[in-house]
Amino acid sequence: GGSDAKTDTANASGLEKTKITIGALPIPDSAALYIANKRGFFQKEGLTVDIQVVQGGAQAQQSLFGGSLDATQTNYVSTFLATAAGNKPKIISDLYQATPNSFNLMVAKDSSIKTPADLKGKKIAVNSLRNIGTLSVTSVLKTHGLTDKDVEFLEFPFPDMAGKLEQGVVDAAWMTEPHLTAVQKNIGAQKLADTMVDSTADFPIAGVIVTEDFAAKNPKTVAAFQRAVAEAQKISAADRKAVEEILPTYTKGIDAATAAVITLGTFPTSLDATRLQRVADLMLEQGLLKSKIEAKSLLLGNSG
Amino acid sequence: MNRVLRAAGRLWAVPVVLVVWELVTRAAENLSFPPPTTIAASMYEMWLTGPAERLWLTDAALENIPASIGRLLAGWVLAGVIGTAVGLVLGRRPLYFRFVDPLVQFARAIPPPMLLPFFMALFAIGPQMQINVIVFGIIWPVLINAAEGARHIDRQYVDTARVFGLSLKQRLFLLVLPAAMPKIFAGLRVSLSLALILMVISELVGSTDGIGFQLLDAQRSYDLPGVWGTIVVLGVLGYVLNSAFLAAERRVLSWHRTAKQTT
Amino acid sequence: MIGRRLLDSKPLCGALGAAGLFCVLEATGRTGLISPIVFPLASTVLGRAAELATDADFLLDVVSTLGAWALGLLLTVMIAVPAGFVLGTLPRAETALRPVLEFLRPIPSLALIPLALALFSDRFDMKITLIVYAATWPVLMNTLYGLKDVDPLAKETLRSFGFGPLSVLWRVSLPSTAPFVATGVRLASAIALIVAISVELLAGGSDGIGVFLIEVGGSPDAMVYIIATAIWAGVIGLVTDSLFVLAERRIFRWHTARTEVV
Amino acid sequence: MLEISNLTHTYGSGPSAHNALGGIDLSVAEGELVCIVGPSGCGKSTLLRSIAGLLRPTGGQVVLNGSPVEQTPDNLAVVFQDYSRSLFPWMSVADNVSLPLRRKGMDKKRRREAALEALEQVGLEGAAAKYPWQLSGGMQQRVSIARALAYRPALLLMDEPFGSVDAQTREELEDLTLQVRGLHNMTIVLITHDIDESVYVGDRVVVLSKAPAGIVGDLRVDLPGPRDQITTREHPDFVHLRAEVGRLVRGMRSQPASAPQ
Amino acid sequence: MLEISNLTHTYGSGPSAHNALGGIDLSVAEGELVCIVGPSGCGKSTLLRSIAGLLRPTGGQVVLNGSPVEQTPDNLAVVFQDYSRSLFPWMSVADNVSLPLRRKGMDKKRRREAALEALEQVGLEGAAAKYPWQLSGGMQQRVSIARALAYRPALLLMDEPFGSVDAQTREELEDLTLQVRGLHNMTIVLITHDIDESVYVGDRVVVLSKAPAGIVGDLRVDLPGPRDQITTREHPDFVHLRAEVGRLVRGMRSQPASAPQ
Ligand SMILES: Nc1ncnc2c1ncn2[C@@H]1O[C@H](COP(=O)(O)OP(=O)(O)OP(=O)(O)O)[C@@H](O)[C@H]1O
Ligand SMILES: Nc1ncnc2c1ncn2[C@@H]1O[C@H](COP(=O)(O)OP(=O)(O)OP(=O)(O)O)[C@@H](O)[C@H]1O
Ligand SMILES: O=C([O-])O
Ligand SMILES: [Mg+2]
Ligand SMILES: [Mg+2]
Repeated sequence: GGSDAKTDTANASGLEKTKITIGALPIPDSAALYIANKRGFFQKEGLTVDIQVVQGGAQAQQSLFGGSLDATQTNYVSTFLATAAGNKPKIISDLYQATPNSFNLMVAKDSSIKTPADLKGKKIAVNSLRNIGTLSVTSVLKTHGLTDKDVEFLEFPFPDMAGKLEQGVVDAAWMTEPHLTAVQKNIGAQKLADTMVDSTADFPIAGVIVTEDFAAKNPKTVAAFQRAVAEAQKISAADRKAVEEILPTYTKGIDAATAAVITLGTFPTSLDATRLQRVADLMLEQGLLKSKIEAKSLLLGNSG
Repeated sequence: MNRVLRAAGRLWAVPVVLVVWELVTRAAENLSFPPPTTIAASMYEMWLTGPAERLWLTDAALENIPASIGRLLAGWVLAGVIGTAVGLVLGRRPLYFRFVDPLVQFARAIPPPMLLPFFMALFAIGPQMQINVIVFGIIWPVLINAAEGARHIDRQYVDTARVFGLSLKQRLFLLVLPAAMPKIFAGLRVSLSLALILMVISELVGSTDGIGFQLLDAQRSYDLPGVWGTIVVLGVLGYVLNSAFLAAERRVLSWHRTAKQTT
Repeated sequence: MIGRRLLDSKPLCGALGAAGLFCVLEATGRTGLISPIVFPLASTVLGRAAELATDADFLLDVVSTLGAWALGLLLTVMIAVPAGFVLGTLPRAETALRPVLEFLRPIPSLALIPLALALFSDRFDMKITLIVYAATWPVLMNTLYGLKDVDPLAKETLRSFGFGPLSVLWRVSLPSTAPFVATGVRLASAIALIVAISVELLAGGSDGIGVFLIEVGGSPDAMVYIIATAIWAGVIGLVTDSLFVLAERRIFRWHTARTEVV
Repeated sequence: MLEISNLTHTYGSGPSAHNALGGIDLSVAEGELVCIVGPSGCGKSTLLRSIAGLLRPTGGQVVLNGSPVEQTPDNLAVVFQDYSRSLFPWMSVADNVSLPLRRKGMDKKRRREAALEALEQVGLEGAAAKYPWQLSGGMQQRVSIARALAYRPALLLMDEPFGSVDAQTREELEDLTLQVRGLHNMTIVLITHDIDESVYVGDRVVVLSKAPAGIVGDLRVDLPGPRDQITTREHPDFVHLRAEVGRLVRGMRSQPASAPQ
Repeated sequence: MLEISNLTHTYGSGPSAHNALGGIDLSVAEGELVCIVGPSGCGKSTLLRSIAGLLRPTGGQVVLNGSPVEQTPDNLAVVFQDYSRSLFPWMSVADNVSLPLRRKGMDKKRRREAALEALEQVGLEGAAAKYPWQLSGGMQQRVSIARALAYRPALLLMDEPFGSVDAQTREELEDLTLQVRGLHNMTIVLITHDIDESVYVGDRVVVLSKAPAGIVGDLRVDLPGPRDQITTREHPDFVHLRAEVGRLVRGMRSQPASAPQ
């Protein structure tokens, strides 16, 4: 369970709540959370953080609103979608940001598709419909004179995509690490396009959210949490080795050798409303949002 | 007229549940639990705002609902036929049973979502794969019940058939099948509902149409009334299918019902 | 003669059947009928499954899932069997509740997970609730059909001695329905395992087979892990089912002795 | 004790309806043993099931000790024609016999004693621990007789209770029934196909006609008691009555049912 | 035709084992009608089930027409003691009777005719369209007799086939059996508790002792044919034989089983 009534009140450091349950995905994005936990940054702030593995941002948000999580890692597209649906999340820490070649569109070894313009009428695998994948691929399509109506998006888990490319079930697949490296090695798949360029260059990917209610009731706890994560983000940003070390401890899929070769995103050390606003604006432009959302309203100190 | 009234009388619990649900959800104001009226509005929006000449059905309705029902029925019929046939053979033939039963018990404990990759490998994607997933996921209740039913036929019946030298085929159709029928029907009924579940599961990966796909789409868009609306459609579909099933069962098992009647 | 006796051994026959299936799958992979990229080789999967058996994390996950499975199944029996008897013996209750039940029954437990996530603040409670929800139906259905199968003369015998409806229920309907219920519980057992794993997979958490699956989900060879885990799920199902059958044989000797194929 | 008036029963409805009982009037005094004979399929079991309250007749009424039978009356035992289906396969023979004794508030030990005694009386002392399906047909029938006798009901209904046993066992069971009846003042209605038996055990023999069943004969058996398998059966009244019953049963098989009493 | 040698059967094992057949030697010639009598529970049905190949005896063997019975032999019919459970409740009475005739390669129409004829012979012309559970006990028993007779088997095994019908129907069924046997040259083994019946219908009467069953008497019945319910039963040989069989059955109930022939 998330909240523990007994520890909610009075304690040495004056925190409203010292035990936090947070959801995290076993992917590079959440490295800082594990680093903070392992190196005692949370403990230093008087926090005990229980990291629960979650399967995806959407489910994690449901658990957050349902109360079984106090905070969770999530991607920003999901966060804005949830906000549009009437939920009130607050983003408290930024975790991950795209770099060149961290999210690529791949095609099979001997594919006849040479440029994104060839994708007209083709099938493209993404890990989740109506999310970062479709958003970034659509931007790429746009720069090549196509729209999302010209292709068909199919939802597959990342690990299945190699097989789908091999079988010809899909013509292209939008993938991230460590699958990008693996698919090139295993089936000789080719990069068709980097999807994090132009309007999606340095795109914000994931952060930590809590509910508005939680943030209002536990300001000191949130601040303590933010400090600990910021410290860990600094380490992640500066020291790739630190990330390579932590990855195998919380993902069964990425061993030390893989961690050493994959392309990682960057780990921003501050939350910036302007950067986040790019996500919301792109979503609005592509019709994922019906009306404009101010990213600032999702940060602390602003009420939506 | 009388029958209509009686049917209406039997459905009294439905409005009661609906009203309570409406009141509770309105009071709770939880976004994840929209009131039934909101769900109904969303369902109307999703499926019934099409052109009049198509009976107001939307593209979404015409694309998703018939496709799903087709796959569901195909899967259920196949599972019913195969499950009954294999179950009866396993029930009457201890040797085959010994070979296959462990595999059956093994296979039915595997969560179908985990087997999606296997079926996708065999059948790529599309209706064929989906139907296979449905069959694999729902065949077990029919198979196990048919096997149990066939195994536990009153020995006096079996002896009678042996004594009069009934052929294998005759024993199968005139003895084993009717005697196991009550259990087979129990299994078919469970399977029918499971078929809906498997239909949804099979449409969650690599799919472009179907009620399950629409559910996924609503989830991905954070459209909770839409999620609920799809679930309601599943419930209604299940109810209709089950009523049809019961009507068929009453015909087929009429001897059983009357023979086992007490006064 | 010896061959015959060997074929009487259930474990041996089962092993032969499994070995046969293994060979077929391995051959389809080796001959390229199904590319190992699309679906891993049977031997690769089996190797991984063997590794998992010595993986302490995985074993803890298995124990956690089994705990939820057992509790869920127990609650299911405690709820579904009495409910089946109430519905089966009180036709009025049955007709009143049937529309609601028949409406609820086909709603996929998996589709309810997102809603359950928003409702429960405790994952374990949610897991148990969804297990009970999904596993109830086969037990309930089999109980209802079993009640219809009770020999009316057996009931009349007790009634003639002046026993009331409750006694008839307890002393005739219950024992003669029990084999039907047992079949229902065997069906429910596999469903409970499936739901437990699926809920863990969709809802996450700190342990459980499904959480293990999330953890390996980031791996490029996640499919090998998933199939290997599926094998363990199957083995668990096989073992628990054998235990149920063993228990059934002991408890329902009166049933099998009169009917079973010899 | 038992008053049956104008009892009719029709199975089913529409063109396939079958009129089994065509207006039966019968009264049985307390402590009496009435035998019912009649052609196969005439409606004897139907009549018995109506008395037991197991069947709601479509017309007429059954009054027991002054109150109409709506439900199964208290203190009743039935030996069913289809005895094998009336034994519970999941219970041992002893448990089957002692089961109804729970109604009498007996404790476990006394129930068991009573069951073993009854089993001994029907010649099944060795079968107590067995299950019904491990017994021969005749043995099963005797178990169901033992169950009824051990219960010591005020009213005992028996539907061809001695049909599956050999001649000597049959005689012993007839005598056992008479003896238990005498000791515990039971009222007994016994259906039988054996005309000799009906005269030997009955105080009265009621003859039913072909379907729809009506009463075509109601003969009082005034044989000197206590009855004895050798002397009673040699008694001139016995020989006369048995011929009379035989004539009535035979006559009724070919003649349409009219009910002169 | 039928040779049974040193047949033994033990149910179960260990301390609860029951030795039902204690070494039976019996041969039945083609066309013969052998009646088997013996105390209830002695092992008659067990013997019959061994002949029918429904039970694998624990010792000895049954040879039919020169080949040992391993499975159910061809061209066999059985009237089971528990007749009600040998009729299929999901089939009408006519379908139950015509069911085995499929084996004879008859077409549907002829099967139906044969079934209706057999039903008429047992006095059930009106019951063809009914279901077994709509019939009285005696009617069900007659359906199972009709089924066996319609089949015209080479070997007919009957286990107390006339136990649930009234005296006159019983006599008619006895005569029907004799008549069908004569027309179609069947070999019949018939188990009965009615000693008169065994002498009346049998060419031979075999008396079994108490468990474990052994043969304590094998009497040839040399009564002048054709038999007739009145004259045959008055024949001095009949009276004598019946007393003899009675003595053997009674004797064997108190005496331990030894098998002097
Ligand atoms: N399935 C069984 N398991 C154990 N014992 C059995 C079984 N079937 C029969 N027996 C025993 O075998 C003995 C002979 O039974 P069988 O049915 O052959 O008797 P029977 O001569 O036909 O008697 P009846 O005239 O009462 O029908 C009986 O003592 C019975 O208890
Ligand atoms: N459930 C039923 N449905 C329809 N008809 C029935 C039903 N039960 C009995 N009958 C009919 O009612 C008539 C009387 O049946 P019942 O069992 O009372 O006869 P019975 O006198 O006991 O005959 P028997 O001596 O053969 O046992 C029969 O003709 C039978 O076909
Ligand atoms: O064993 C049977 O096939 O009936
Ligand atoms: Mg009767
Ligand atoms: Mg017998």
